[in-house]
Amino acid sequence: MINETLIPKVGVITDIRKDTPDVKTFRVVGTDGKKLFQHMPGQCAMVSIPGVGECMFSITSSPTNEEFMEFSIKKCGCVTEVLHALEVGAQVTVRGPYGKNFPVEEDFKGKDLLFIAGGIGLAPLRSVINYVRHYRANYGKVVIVYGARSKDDLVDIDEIQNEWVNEPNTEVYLTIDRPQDGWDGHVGFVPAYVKELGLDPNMTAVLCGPPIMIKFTLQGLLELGFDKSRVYTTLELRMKCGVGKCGRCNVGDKFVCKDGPVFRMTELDELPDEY
Amino acid sequence: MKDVELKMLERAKALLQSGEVARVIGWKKGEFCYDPAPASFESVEEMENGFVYNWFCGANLSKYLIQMAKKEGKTAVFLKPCDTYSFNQLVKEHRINRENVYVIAVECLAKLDVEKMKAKGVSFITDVEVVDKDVKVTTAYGVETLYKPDVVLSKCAVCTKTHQVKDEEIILHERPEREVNRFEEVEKLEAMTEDERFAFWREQLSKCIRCNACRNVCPACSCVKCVFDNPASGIAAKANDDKFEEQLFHIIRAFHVSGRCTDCGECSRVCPQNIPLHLLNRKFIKDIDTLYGEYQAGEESEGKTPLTTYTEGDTEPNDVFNGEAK
Amino acid sequence: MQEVTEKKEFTPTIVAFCCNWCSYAGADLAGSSRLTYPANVKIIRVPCSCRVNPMFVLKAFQQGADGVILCGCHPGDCHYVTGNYYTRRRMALLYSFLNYMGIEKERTRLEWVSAAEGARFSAVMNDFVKQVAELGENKRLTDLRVKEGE
Amino acid sequence: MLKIAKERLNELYAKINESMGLFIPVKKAGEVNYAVWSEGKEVSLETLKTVKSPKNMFFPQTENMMKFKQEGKNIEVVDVRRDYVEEGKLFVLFGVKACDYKAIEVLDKVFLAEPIDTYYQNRRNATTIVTLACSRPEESCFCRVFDIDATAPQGDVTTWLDNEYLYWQANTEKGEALTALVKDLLEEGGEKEVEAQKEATKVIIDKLPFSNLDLSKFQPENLNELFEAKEWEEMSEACLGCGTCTFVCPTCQCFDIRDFKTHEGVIRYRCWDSCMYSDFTLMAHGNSRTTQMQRFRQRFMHKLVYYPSQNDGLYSCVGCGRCVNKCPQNLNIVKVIKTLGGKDND
Repeated sequence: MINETLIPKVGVITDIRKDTPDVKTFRVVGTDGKKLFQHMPGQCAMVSIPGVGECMFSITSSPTNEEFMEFSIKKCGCVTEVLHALEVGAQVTVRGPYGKNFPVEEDFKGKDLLFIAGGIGLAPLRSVINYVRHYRANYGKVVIVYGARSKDDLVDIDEIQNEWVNEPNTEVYLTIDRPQDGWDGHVGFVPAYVKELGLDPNMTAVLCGPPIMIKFTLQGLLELGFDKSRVYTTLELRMKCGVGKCGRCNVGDKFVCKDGPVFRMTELDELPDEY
Repeated sequence: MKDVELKMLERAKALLQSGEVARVIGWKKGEFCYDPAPASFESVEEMENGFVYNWFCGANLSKYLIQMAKKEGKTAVFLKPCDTYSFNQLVKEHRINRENVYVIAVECLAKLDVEKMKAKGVSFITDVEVVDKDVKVTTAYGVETLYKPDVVLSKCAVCTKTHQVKDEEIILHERPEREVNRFEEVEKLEAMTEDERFAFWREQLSKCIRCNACRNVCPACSCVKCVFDNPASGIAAKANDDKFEEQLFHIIRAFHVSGRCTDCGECSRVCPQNIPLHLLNRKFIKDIDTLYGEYQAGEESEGKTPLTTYTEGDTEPNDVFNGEAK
Repeated sequence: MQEVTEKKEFTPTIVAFCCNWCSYAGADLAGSSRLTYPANVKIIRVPCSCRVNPMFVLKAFQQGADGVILCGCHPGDCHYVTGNYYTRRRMALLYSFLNYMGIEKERTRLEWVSAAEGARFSAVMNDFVKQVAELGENKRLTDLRVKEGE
Repeated sequence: MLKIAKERLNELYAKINESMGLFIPVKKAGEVNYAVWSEGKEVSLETLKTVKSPKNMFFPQTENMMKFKQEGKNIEVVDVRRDYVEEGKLFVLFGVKACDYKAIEVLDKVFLAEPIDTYYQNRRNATTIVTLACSRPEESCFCRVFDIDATAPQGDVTTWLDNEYLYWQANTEKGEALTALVKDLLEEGGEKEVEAQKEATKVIIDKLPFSNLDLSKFQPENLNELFEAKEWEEMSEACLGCGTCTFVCPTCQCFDIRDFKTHEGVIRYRCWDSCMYSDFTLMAHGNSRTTQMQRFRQRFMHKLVYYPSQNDGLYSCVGCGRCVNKCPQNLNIVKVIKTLGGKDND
């Protein structure tokens, strides 16, 4: 009998990193110690704890990492609550990869790239940023704008401050919503910061974060002269099957699990406003 | 029936025109003569274009008031005798603000069940006319006459209800007085052996497709979040994966509405598999009547229900089987 | 003959919901007085018999109980003054209703057991277990999935 | 053309049942649904519409997908799928009407698209479908709108029923194999009777009130215009948010995946779900459809616009009319088509 995508593989959690008060990054490998499956930046996987439930998460680690996969997960529902209570060595089930990836090998190639993330929105972007770093010569200038509620809510701050900022031809801008002791960086919301920075509108932009942030940041980008056809974002809806059959994440003629989660802004314009 | 409809239309239009009410809840014409749908009307034009009151207006409109009566302005509603009990019960449970509603009590000489008519073999119905106890059905295959008591909704078959609340009434034909025992079917089941009863319910409930129509239509099921939709309850489910879940759903639902169920019969009317769900609720009603004194939910819009009160000399649960509830 | 032996071997699973203030103390007293009751009675302590939602009773059956018994303070003695009066009405209706659905009436019971009635607790449990054992396994109100693989 | 006398149908069922599982409309507690045939069951081929559609046979309302055994921290995934063809366990689905047969085609496009749903495929491959032509369509039928010929359904075998005979015509290899199995019970003849029945039924279909619904407006290019239509509010006003329409619908295919804890481990099963339910799109941090209007709109937009634009214009409605008959408050797809469909609907 042919393989059934709905039947998951067993994964072992080999490392848990506490990024922020409510975000943990889980490192997962197969029971044989090897990476469970290959993926591309932006793709997702279904992680489940049998008896609790199954949820779609974006794969945070870069495909170029041959050893393991990582998921940065925010505690906000039934499944994530139980996930956060797990310890290293615990087993979960994983199936995937699902969805369309960022066009890193097509549209992104040779371009200057702008990554804008808010809060946990960094999770899907980390995968693509690290992919770009790995094949650095294929891409132009990289600008990263990342904001969170406070400095404690910045996910992966170590990697950003120790590695990303040192990359050649790369600019990193961090911001937090409100002033805070021990923070001497920029303070303010991402959309305003983006406008302040006066970014080059010829860059290809990737946006990820809460819907309200995406809405206003996009407005800002358009004001700066960005073209919608070169702005990408990711959508998130309730999913169960991951392969466009259960009907849950259907918006217009698209299924977010299958046709997304990565969408070009011009594609979103054609969809009914229901996401 | 046409005369009643015209009178209703006239009154509703007057109320809308005078600005006394902002909207009227009634029934709207469907595709056939037998499928009117509940609807709200906000203007005279809307009323003239679509309003209908006929032999098939069985739907209980009281539950819609939970949402509608929250809107700006007063809402007028047409309530049949059985619907007024649900209305009172909802007022009692603070789901509806009585002051926001203008109740027009309308006559009802029983409503017809098109599924029962179709089960008698008529199909491709183009017209239905009722004269006394004859239901004359015109179909593309010919004309047939059915006996009305055979094809009324099950809730109407044993109805002796009268309007419990009204701001005005539209009653052009008096309903003849009659003696019926609404517990007859329950008694039949009680007279069976345990095995027979189990087999009866097993067969009926095995048809359940868990569409939740009975729950969603039920005026007593007015919880904002139902226990069956709440993952934390441990019994949330979308389908009956096991026969146990069929039983569980209906037992819990019947229990949750016990003492509050007005026997409006909507559950049985809407069931796509025609499970006689009213027989579940009626058992509770009958037991309450026998054990704690006659009680009809919805007769009043305040006071306690049998399950929120007690007396010191209540029957012991173990004694219920010794014939006291039967 | 063989049938009879099989029946005798059946030990029913009994769930007993016991009110914290009377019946649970009664069970304690039974224990400390060395009065025995069968080990297959699983006691679930509840703050008041009134805490027992009808759903608990059904859940117990779902999870494999063959009989469910509810024990509370004697009417008039409720720690919360009136809780058990409500219990009495609720369970009277529930038990009657379950029987109406064809569930054997011997599978459900309600008893009032005070903290001083250790002997009575033991007697009640022994009697109920015997009653359910005679009836056999609960097949009418149980979830087959739960028992899968057993 | 072959035929078998009506009173010998039980012999036919018994013969099929000797070597294959037989699913057929059976009356139970007053309602007719597809069920496993066995001697003594009350078969009702005459019933125009079973309450549930035969989709239940390929896509059951609940279906166990896998089991998990847990020991300490270890999880073992147990595949519980069955390849019926390999096991030699075959089925016959008997008496499928033209609309329901078309609905299976609609489901195929979902479940047999890559990645193939093997649960569905295993059942589908193991089943021979015997269709039955309609001879007494009723007012809620509108299959002709979707170019379905109720008088000559496709399928592995097509049958026609009149007062005396069941007429039999094999269309495919599977159908031929089934015919070979029961050939001793069949006799030659019936062409004339079948032709006469087809003609007579077509006359009725012409007269059906919904036979000429205009779907011209439901085109992918009108997606956003239809989505924004102000009429949705009014059309959905009486909607109870129950799942009746979705569960009786032969093409609705949304499902939920859930876990159930047993004494031994966990069963993961899937079950039908309904986009009409308030928690269908509920996530931990929000719900993309918060009103019943949005959920109502989703169901009909999916059937009439979204699905066709994904599947070369094939509508995800087959005009069976079950929702017309079963909606507790008499809302249905016909009202939507009439309101939004096109100018020829008046």
